[in-house]
Amino acid sequence: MSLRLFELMLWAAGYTVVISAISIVIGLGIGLLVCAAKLSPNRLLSLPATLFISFFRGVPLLVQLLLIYNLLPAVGISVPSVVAAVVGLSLCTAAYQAENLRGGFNSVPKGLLEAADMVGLTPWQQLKRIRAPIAFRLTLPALVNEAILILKASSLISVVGVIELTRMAQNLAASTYKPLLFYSVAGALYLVICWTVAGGGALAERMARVGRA
Amino acid sequence: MSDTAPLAPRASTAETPEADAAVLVRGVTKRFGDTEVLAGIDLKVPTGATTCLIGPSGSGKSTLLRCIAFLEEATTGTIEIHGDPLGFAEAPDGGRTRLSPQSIRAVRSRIGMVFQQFNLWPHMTALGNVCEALVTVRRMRRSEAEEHGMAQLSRVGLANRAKHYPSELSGGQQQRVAIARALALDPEVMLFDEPTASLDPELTGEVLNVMRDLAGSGMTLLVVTHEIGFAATVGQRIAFLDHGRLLLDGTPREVFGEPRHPRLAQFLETYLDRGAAALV
Amino acid sequence: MSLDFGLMLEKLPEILAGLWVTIWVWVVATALGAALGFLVAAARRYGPPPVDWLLRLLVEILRGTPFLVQLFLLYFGGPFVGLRLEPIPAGLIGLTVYAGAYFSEIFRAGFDAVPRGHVEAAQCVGLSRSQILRRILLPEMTMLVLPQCVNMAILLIKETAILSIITVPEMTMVIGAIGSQQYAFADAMFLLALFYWVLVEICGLLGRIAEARLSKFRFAA
Amino acid sequence: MAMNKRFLMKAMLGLSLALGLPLAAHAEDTLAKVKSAGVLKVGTETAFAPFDFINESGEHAGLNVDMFDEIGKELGVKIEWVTLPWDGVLPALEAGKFDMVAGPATITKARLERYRFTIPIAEATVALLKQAGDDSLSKPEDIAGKLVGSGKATAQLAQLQEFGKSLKGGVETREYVSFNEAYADLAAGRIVAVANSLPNIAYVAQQQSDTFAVVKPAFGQPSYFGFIGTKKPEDQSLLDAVDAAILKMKQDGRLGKMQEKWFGTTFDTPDTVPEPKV
Repeated sequence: MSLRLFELMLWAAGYTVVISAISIVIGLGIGLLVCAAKLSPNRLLSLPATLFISFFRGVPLLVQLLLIYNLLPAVGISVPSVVAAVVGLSLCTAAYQAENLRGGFNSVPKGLLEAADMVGLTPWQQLKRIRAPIAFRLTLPALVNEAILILKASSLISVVGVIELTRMAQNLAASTYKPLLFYSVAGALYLVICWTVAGGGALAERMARVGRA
Repeated sequence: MSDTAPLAPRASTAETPEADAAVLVRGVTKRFGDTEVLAGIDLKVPTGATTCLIGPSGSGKSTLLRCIAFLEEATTGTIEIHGDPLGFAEAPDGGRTRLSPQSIRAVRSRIGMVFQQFNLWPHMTALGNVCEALVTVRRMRRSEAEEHGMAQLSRVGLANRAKHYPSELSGGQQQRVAIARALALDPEVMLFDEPTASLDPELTGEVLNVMRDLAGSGMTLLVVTHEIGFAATVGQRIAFLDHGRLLLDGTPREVFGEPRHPRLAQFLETYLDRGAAALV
Repeated sequence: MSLDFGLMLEKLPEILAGLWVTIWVWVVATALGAALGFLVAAARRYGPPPVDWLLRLLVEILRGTPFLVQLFLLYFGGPFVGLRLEPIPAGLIGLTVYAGAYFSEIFRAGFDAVPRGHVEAAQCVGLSRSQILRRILLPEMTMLVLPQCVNMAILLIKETAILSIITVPEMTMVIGAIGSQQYAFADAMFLLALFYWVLVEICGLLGRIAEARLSKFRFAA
Repeated sequence: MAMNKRFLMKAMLGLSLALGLPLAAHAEDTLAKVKSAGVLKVGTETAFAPFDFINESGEHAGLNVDMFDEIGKELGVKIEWVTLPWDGVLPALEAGKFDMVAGPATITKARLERYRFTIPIAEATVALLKQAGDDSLSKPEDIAGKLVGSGKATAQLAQLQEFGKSLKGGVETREYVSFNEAYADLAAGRIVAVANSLPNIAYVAQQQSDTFAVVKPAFGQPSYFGFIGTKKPEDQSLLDAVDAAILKMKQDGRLGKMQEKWFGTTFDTPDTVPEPKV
């Protein structure tokens, strides 16, 4: 493989990382909102949240991406390829992150909140000072896992016209007739990325634990 | 430590001939890394009697019991069950040789073990827990095993709970099922590792009663316990462990009677209901 | 956009054939993947350290790369090293191995989650290693990890859509092709979304029923 | 189903209103829009050598790239490429993701009902590509009862299936996301032939003469390739302008030179969209 082609693969890997990272962050934001809606006692909020989670976890990303790319314009929302990809990945990961967050919030021991109640913290203070930090620590491993899943799921966004790592490998495999080489290189690059994220996640977990007894 | 180390066991163990020992512990030490948990234990558990192993937390009494059951491997020393070595045999050169897994299983199946955490298998009913080894190890027919199992459950007063899953039983009931499970294999020795320590106080009675019945029937029991009252009234021998050493070994009267060993007195003061020893 | 599912109804036999391929490939890959995962987890637990390291490396590679890339490598790269698989076998093997890696991690955590005392109790009544594995660890673990296994099965339903890329005639392939022939793109996408959604919800429902059934085996407090 | 459909429509309507977006896009003239933006967006698939492909240095190359460079010069705009899998290109055109499609696509009756084609740029008659040295395949009819690959959602696939019906024992087809995968599978021996247009397979056979060979003659009806646009009224001015540009290139010899460069031959194509035979 010439240096030029390897550069192209690296560039595409960078694209994969950037798009995934943006999607994870946006997805976390949406996930928080959906989680809040789902935990709400108001059914007008919790029901749509349940439907949202069910739909985006129940339909393959491939199909979601095509729906966003090709069918939203029919109602006047036309988005370019990259935006469609980010929206698709964000919504998909938001559904999973909402569930992770809900699990995290629910596993904060009730007694801690009762203790906070007894010393006079307001509900908002309880959320900010007790629930959210603990829930965050509890969901951190799931968040790292989700980041890795999205990095890998981004291999599908070429169906809406984004040339990322997998697509680049596919293109170069076809033009050079060396599928073994290019798919292996793509696999190795994914490994480097995913292992880096996993390692960073482990580090973050250890740092988050410092505050613990 | 230094103030107590020179003291040898006060009561002589020589009064029990070795042939009568259900469990014979010889020179057992146990180290976890740099920590010495057992510092050379020699103990004879007499046949047909109840021996209670007491001592402060971290004194090594549970580790000793687990070494006897071969759940932990002693770093040095040997264990014999009615004269048969468990895990390691003494080699002619004075060292040890490891015995085969088959031999370990065979000797160990002559011991019944009851755990602090019950350790019932959650996917089997009470009867299923009791019958498991009868069917898979003793190769009994299912119907025969169930008949035998029901008899064991009756013995602990739980025949009417045979079809219940562990999660449907109270802690005391679970521990009684665990006792029935151990009894089912007709063990020569029953080991109890703090059997009431994870029970609510009002549930300890039912378990202690079952154990009292077993002791009364002439079975050999070795009980690690914090229930000094039980030890004093049911135990025929008391062994007191402190910092991995066997400080005292004798009858309740010898051990609890005056003058008390200073470490035992301190233990009774610090860890326990001060009135308990008065029961003696 | 006009939705007219009449067009799709005419092609019902083809659609059902695609649905059938999706379902059987999914069921077989999930079952074999779970079995493979169990073997890998057991080998890592009981095998010598080098086996553990090697399997761990393989598992991490499979979990660290997209299924699509693995599938491309197997299907299009395979012939270059003398491995020429037809689409369905390639898809089945690819999906099974991919699933096996994830299942092995689920089971590994499951092994660790079974309290040590339950194994010790079994040792004390004389069960052999293999008896303990079969009679105690496997059933206890299964109920501990059932929710994760259901999640994995759901992920795998969706991964089967990727097999269309190596020409496996499953649901995405068939409905997509009909959509293209009839210029009924929107109908095809909606239909696909609906089919997968229903499949996933059914799988989730079965999982919840199974969990409820097993709830009485839960550990006592 | 009907309820679900209504629900989704309502949901989308709600979403669109919430975002304050107009439901019906304002029908601005596309040519004017393209010229004012200075950019012509062209959708295509990059697995269709020698029209659109990724060359060995990883660049998008081919006849389409050269032609649209010239069309861009004629219109005074830059070209922006959007590349998708082929089965996603036409849906995306309908969804307004780009102004037109390069492709090119075979001009067929069915497609003409739905889309507008530019004037032909090359021949599209379908033939078979086989493994070099495969003596069992000497004429198109030899594929009877065998497994042949083609591209998903392509006119070439439709013609292969049509041809198969005329053969005793029929022909089994396998549909690939792109022709590149089909060629790879032919090389791997999973299929006996690939059905694609003559200019494409002639190029592939010439590039890899050790691996592939063309089965002569072509089995398909004579047909032509053209670029595709929609039939929306606002798009017609743009497609007229592109037609004019192609015609000009044809007359001043630029198109002939490009055909020579990419196919090693020139095609005699009509100056208007002909009545398709397929």
